[in-house]
Amino acid sequence: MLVDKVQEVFNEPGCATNLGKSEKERKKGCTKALKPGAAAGGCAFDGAKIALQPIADAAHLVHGPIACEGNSWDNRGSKSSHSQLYRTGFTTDLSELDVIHGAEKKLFKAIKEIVLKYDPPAVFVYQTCVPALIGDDVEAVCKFAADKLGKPIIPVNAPGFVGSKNLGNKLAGETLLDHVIGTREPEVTTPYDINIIGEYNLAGEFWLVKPLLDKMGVRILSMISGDGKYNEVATAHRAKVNMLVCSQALINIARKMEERYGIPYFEGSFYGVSDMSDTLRNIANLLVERGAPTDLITRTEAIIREEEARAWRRLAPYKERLAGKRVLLFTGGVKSWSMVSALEGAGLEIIGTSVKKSTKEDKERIKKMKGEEFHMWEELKPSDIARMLRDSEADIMLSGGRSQFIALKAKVPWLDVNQERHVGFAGYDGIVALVEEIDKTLGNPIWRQVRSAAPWE
Amino acid sequence: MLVDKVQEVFNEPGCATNLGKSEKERKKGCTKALKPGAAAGGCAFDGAKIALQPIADAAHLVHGPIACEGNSWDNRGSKSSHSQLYRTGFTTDLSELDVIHGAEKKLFKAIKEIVLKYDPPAVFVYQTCVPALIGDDVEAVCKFAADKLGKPIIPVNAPGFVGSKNLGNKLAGETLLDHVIGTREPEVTTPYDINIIGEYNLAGEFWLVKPLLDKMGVRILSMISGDGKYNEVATAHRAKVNMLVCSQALINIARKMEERYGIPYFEGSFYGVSDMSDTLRNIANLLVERGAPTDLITRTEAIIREEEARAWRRLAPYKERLAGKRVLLFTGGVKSWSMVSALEGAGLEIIGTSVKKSTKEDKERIKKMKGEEFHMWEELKPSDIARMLRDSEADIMLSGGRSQFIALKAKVPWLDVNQERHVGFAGYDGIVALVEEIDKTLGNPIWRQVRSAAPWE
Amino acid sequence: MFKAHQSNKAATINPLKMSQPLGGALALLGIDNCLPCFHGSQGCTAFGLVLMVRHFREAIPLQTTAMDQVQTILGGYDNLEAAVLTMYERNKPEVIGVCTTGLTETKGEDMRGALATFRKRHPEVSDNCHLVFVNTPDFTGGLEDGFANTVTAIIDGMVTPSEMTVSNRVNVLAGSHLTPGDVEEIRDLIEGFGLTAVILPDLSTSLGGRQPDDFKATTLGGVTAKEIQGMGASVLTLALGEHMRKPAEALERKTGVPFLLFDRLVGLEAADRFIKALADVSGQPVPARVRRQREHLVDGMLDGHFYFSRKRVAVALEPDLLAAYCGFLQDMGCEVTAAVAPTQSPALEKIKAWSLLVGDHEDFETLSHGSDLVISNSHARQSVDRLGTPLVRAGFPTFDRLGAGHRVVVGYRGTRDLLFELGNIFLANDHEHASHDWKHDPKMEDHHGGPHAAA
Amino acid sequence: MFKAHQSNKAATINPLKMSQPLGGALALLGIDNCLPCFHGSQGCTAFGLVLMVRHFREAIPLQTTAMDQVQTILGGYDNLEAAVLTMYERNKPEVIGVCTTGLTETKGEDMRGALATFRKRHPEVSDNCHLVFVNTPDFTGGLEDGFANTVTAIIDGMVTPSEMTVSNRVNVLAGSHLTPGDVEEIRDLIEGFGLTAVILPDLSTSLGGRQPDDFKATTLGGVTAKEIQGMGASVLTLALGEHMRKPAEALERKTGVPFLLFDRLVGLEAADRFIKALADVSGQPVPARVRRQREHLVDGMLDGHFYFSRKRVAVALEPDLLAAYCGFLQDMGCEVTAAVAPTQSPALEKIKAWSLLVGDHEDFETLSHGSDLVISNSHARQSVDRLGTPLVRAGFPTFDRLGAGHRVVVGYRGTRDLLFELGNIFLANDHEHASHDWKHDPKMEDHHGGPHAAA
Repeated sequence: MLVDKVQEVFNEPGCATNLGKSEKERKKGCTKALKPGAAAGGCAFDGAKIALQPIADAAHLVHGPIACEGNSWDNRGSKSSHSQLYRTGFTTDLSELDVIHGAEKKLFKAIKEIVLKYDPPAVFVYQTCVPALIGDDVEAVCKFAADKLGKPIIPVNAPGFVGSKNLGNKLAGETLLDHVIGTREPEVTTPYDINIIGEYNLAGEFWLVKPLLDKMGVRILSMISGDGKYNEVATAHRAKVNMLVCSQALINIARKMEERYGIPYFEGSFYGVSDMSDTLRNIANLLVERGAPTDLITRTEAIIREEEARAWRRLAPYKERLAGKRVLLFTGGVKSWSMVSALEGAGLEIIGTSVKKSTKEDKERIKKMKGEEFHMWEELKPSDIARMLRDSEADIMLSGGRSQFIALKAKVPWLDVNQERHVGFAGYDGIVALVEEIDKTLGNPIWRQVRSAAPWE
Repeated sequence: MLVDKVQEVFNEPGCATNLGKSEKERKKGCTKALKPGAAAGGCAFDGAKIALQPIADAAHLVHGPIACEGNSWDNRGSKSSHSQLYRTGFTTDLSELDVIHGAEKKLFKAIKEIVLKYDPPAVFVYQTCVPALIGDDVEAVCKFAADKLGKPIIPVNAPGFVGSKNLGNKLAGETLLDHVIGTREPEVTTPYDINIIGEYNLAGEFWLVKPLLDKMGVRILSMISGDGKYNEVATAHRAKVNMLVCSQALINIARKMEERYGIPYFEGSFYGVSDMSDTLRNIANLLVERGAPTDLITRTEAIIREEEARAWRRLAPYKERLAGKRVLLFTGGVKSWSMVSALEGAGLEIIGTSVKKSTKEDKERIKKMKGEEFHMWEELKPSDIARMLRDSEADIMLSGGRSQFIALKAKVPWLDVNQERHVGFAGYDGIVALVEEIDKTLGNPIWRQVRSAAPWE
Repeated sequence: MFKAHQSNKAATINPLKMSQPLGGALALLGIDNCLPCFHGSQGCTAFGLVLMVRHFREAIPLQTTAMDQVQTILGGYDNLEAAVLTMYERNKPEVIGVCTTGLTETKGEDMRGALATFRKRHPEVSDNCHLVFVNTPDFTGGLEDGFANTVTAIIDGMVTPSEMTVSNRVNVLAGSHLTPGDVEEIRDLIEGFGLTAVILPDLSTSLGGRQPDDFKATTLGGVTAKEIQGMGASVLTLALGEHMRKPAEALERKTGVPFLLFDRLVGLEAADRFIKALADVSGQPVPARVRRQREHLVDGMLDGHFYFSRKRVAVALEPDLLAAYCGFLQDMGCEVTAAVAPTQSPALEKIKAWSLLVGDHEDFETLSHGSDLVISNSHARQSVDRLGTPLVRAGFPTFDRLGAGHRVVVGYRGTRDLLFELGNIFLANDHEHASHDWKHDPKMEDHHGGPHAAA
Repeated sequence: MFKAHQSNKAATINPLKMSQPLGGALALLGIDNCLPCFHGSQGCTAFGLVLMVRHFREAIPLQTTAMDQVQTILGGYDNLEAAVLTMYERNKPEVIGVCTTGLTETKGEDMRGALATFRKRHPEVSDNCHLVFVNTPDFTGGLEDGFANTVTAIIDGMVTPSEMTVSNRVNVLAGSHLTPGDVEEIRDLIEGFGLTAVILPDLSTSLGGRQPDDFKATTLGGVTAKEIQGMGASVLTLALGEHMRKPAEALERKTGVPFLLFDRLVGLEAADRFIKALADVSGQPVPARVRRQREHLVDGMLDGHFYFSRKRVAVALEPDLLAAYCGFLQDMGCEVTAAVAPTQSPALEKIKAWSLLVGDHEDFETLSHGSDLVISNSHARQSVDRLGTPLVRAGFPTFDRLGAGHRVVVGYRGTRDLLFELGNIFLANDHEHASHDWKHDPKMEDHHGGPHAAA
């Protein structure tokens, strides 16, 4: 059954990468074969949890030995404006005895304890490698528990060894499609209802965008999943429009919701002035297409005019100082192009971007923006980056926390653009914040000091 | 003029020490001649400021070079429940030019700045040695400023070199008598109005007593001076009864108020169960004598019964552990006996008490309590204390912060009973707190550790 | 054997425990030019890696055998072999250490057999690179156990008996409760007696913040393979932490070097024992600066004890670090309200606390109510937010503060700094009562002279 | 000469300045078996004594000539003589230091003349005890000046020119901005190069927390009179702090020993200069542990700089300490919003700040609005309560925390610890935005890209 689900995900027609593949290639699946001793990256369980855990009022229970939750909980920057339950780490912490005798009973007991203590609207139960190996039937236990406890108890069947983080994201999407979306009706609906899919509200950055939607009069029916509420996700099928933020991660949700419920979707970005404006425009246009009054468009354009003017005015002082500064972008997915456009708007020069986790469509976009000559690295090894930085090919690297020390040890400025950062970069305010962060880091006087050799050398 | 005032203070008939002296001795004054190179203790300015600064809503301006205020501000634990202005340090910070040319104008300017910025109900202006030497007429400046600014500006003429801290206390009392008390009328008076004189509310400990007075129905017309308000002190002459807390420091206020306004006073202590009860009783009896309804006495006795029972119950667990523990009391004044009685109530043994700053009456009290054999040290040198402690004659020393290191360096427990402590010892709750502090310190396991020599010795 | 009471819930909530292989990796990171690897899914490595990067703020070399579902069912040797070959070819480390995970242990992985097979098939690798294979299943023990098992495996696999003795050399088995900063301080103390120390593992020279000239995919700094091999020539082994007892015994068995075990180095008397041992083994007088440090600590205890007496402190840490903190708090007159460990250990037997428990952060939060201070890893930030209690971050992981690796609490100086740190928190919170604190409140009775005060 | 802008108020409000004699006493407290004394009213001594006891948490020997009104008018020599005789008879110190006060200076006190007279009248004392008489009027300068003047007077009065040179010995003139802990760290660094140091004054051995066997009314520990006398035999003087320039010049004049001045020892490049000088004078390589400390500091700067960039910090301290902190903050990319000193000094010239002022805590409070952090002595607690800004306590007096004397900010290690301390405050306050922070707020414009950010 898990095998079928994995194959289904591999066939995902909404996935640009898949569309570029032959039938045979597609069968092999998205995940590249990993090279033992030279691999990096998260597993499918990691991916599933990243996608679902931001649903903040649900309990997220990891069925596995301590490594899966004990080594990983409390490590991401998704923020919630309501319940903080998602920050609580739940696990069955399997012991040797559990491994020998099976842990289905323990799992049920754990679910029950959680429901009694915390009374969440739902419990997501994550399968992991060890119980999958010993044959614990998580789906059956969840069904039993749901019946007994009268709550949605949702199995997330994405044990680490089935594949990559990316696959896990998609399996999480399937979980929502199969078990959550469409299971409740909203109390009211409006012509302005949208879902935001694939936005995780890192550093609370969606709160830089939401006031603009409020001003437009757009209502967010559900967030999937940053700052999300379980019962709102359950009503997502009644939205008029879906916005998909990260192009690859949860594409299956958007596409299947279109298929099942006829909800159109578009892919958008909150990063950079013009992309942000395009996103607001798209929301307004699609809502109007689906029957919202047309003055929404006028209102939206007015907001865009005002916000853009304000943003450019605020960016102006930085532009001069940052002109010609060279950025190495080492991230993936939508950020590989959305950040490019955002940064170039502020006068920075992008020397290249990694596209390891980017889709074919992402890459096309970059080509359209930057031309064929532009560096797009499929595989950029740490040692290569280190060399580039030591050779002063870039003034600053933008990446995630794990790769920061490649830059810092080379004494090159670095900025976190991934999940551990504490500054929001979304929306018009966010791009100003991003540019300010870059300016602050580039302007810091430590660089000259740390680059000088000890005076006795 | 200052000379007259000093002499007047020396003649104070309310002062038990003076009463024990011959006419000739009295002329010489209270202050013992200091031995250069072997003296310790504060000056008259210090004493005046200690007594007046707890009037919390007034500004306290020190006219002198930086040493007088710069080295000493923000160093006492009097607490205020209202204005915190008394914690602000004001000084004219005299420069060499001021010393050469005189600083009366600067003083006036300083007063004016303070009045404009902080609008206090009054400014106390403290004369110090240097401007006294150069002939700055602080009294004239204050009078001029009071006229110009329409506020009480009160000269406190107690420069350091006229004598000891104790003399300074009394000069502060004279200042209040001459310039403050009787200058305003209270809005209402009641038969239950009292003043508390000589309580500085260290560590906020008077707030352990006040709820009991509230319960009795006693109104505090003015606090002189802990947690005091200037305008209340100005109405103090309308109280029915004065309670004098520290027997020596502000005796002149109590006596002269009796003389001038016919207000009877008694000396009382808030330390220890029975002394606390006596104090409440005295207040009630004197108020009834002055016309308050007699049920005040019944009410008071009920409170005493309840509070004493509660206190003894709470002290019981400590009594057993502390039985026979020997205390060296190195303090002065009223604490030399009030602490004895408080501590013996909790089962501790007092091996002796210093009486350097105690009055004759204080000493009589001790004799009555403890007999002639009891150690009363007039002059206890640090080296003597150190010897006693090293010879294990005491299990703990109670004193002020300055002498703490005599005990600590001898590896003997010590407890602060003076102005820098952070725990209130007044009232029924306070005695429990005191005993708990002693128990905590004696029971701390560090003593064995710090007394062991290094293993290589 | 002593067993602490164990929380009996089916759901572990806010885990305190981390996995064995993580401890194994930590031990391997203290060896120079080494590449640690987890034998499991790539996710096992990714989680461990991120956690260590966040704590140490350093690049962490850690590889994976990248097991997938099919390979797991078929058996993991092929991936293990492939991984070791790749790591060797790409990075030419001197030491490769492989720790199993839950995934590979579920099927059962004979690491001894695997090592023998690999040696036979790839002498070109095993002749040029030390291989350490360790069983560290996720589903038994925790970080401290994985660390201890790996140190034992390193000793078993690398140390050789020695004919000769170097008279001024000592071995140090530095447990996982010691930060790089602690290890630095310990070496400093040892060298003050004219001794040299072989420290296994030596995190101070690998994870203290090296500035490499070039990018390196293996560890940079740490004890060298050659030094480890020569540990048999030392005159004495100083085993630091109860969990270093087994490795110390293994080392003694193999080389005859006797050991002294120091369950903690925090606290006056604990530091005294250590310094005394150094004086004894070296025959040297205690250096003047160490004597001064002792005086300063005594002075700090005298000055600071006021603020510690009967303060209520809740501590949740790995066992040996837990024992060290609880012991010090006890030395200073605190009441340890709750001592919570993630796993069982003989170290727990010495702890005196109102509640001693093997449990998780949820248990800890419940037991911490009413405490004046909480000491635990960064995960406790969630509970102290709810409790309103100050948190001192200690142990692993500390990911939301700078300098976790440089925290020093050992020796006289480390103890004194810890004393001031905790004392100042107590002092700051004791300070400045306001009038509303003093309302006549019958509940005060519980505060002063309550059952615990009288206990 | 450079003059910083000076507050022009008649009323000094919440003084930052302390008096010259206090600085004088501080310098004398770093000499072994010494008894300092104030020539003034007993109150002058009592205030100074209490302040130092509260800061150092140590018994402080400090006497008084106990001047009263009549004696002051008649002239103070008699009391001065009586005080010195009494101190000598009772306590047999090796050094007696007398500082004048405002009281005795108002009449004018010829301390040179008094010393000559005393020597003539009491050779039985002056032959057996070094006497240092210094003019330190309360109404000019402040603590730092009193300290510098007294160190100069000690040099003038006690040091003798030397015929021979001790090749591995250096002098250190340790300014009042250095804590006992700083001095300890500095000696440690110097000794690491095989040098010995004569440190004047040496607070590290007198005020670090000695545990005497018996009660002593004089200082216990510190540089000895004999060591001071022999300073002429050193090869170099390291003058630490701008205010040690004059004493260093006096020493050079008297003995020919050249000096190097280090305006600060906080910060990477500042520490580099110092270590380079030690390497040069000793001819020794930089010890491995110091090299590691440098790497660790560089690492700390890389890890920590994120939290420092453009943070707004307000600092009020004595001039040399102010310059050290402001310099370090600047090194790390902070904006110094306000730098306030109690007195003028050439050290102020190097400070870059939005506002640089000679003023008091009231001025400082006004200038600190909107800062992310305040660094000052304990008196600033009142203003930060009103401002709601975190306070790092530094300098003198720090009376409401333990360990003021053990704070170390010099050298690579001290700088790194300071970096972590400040960085963690910034980090803790940056952390965890909540939804209400992100309201669409036009005022944000002032925050991001405001005039200062663009400056």
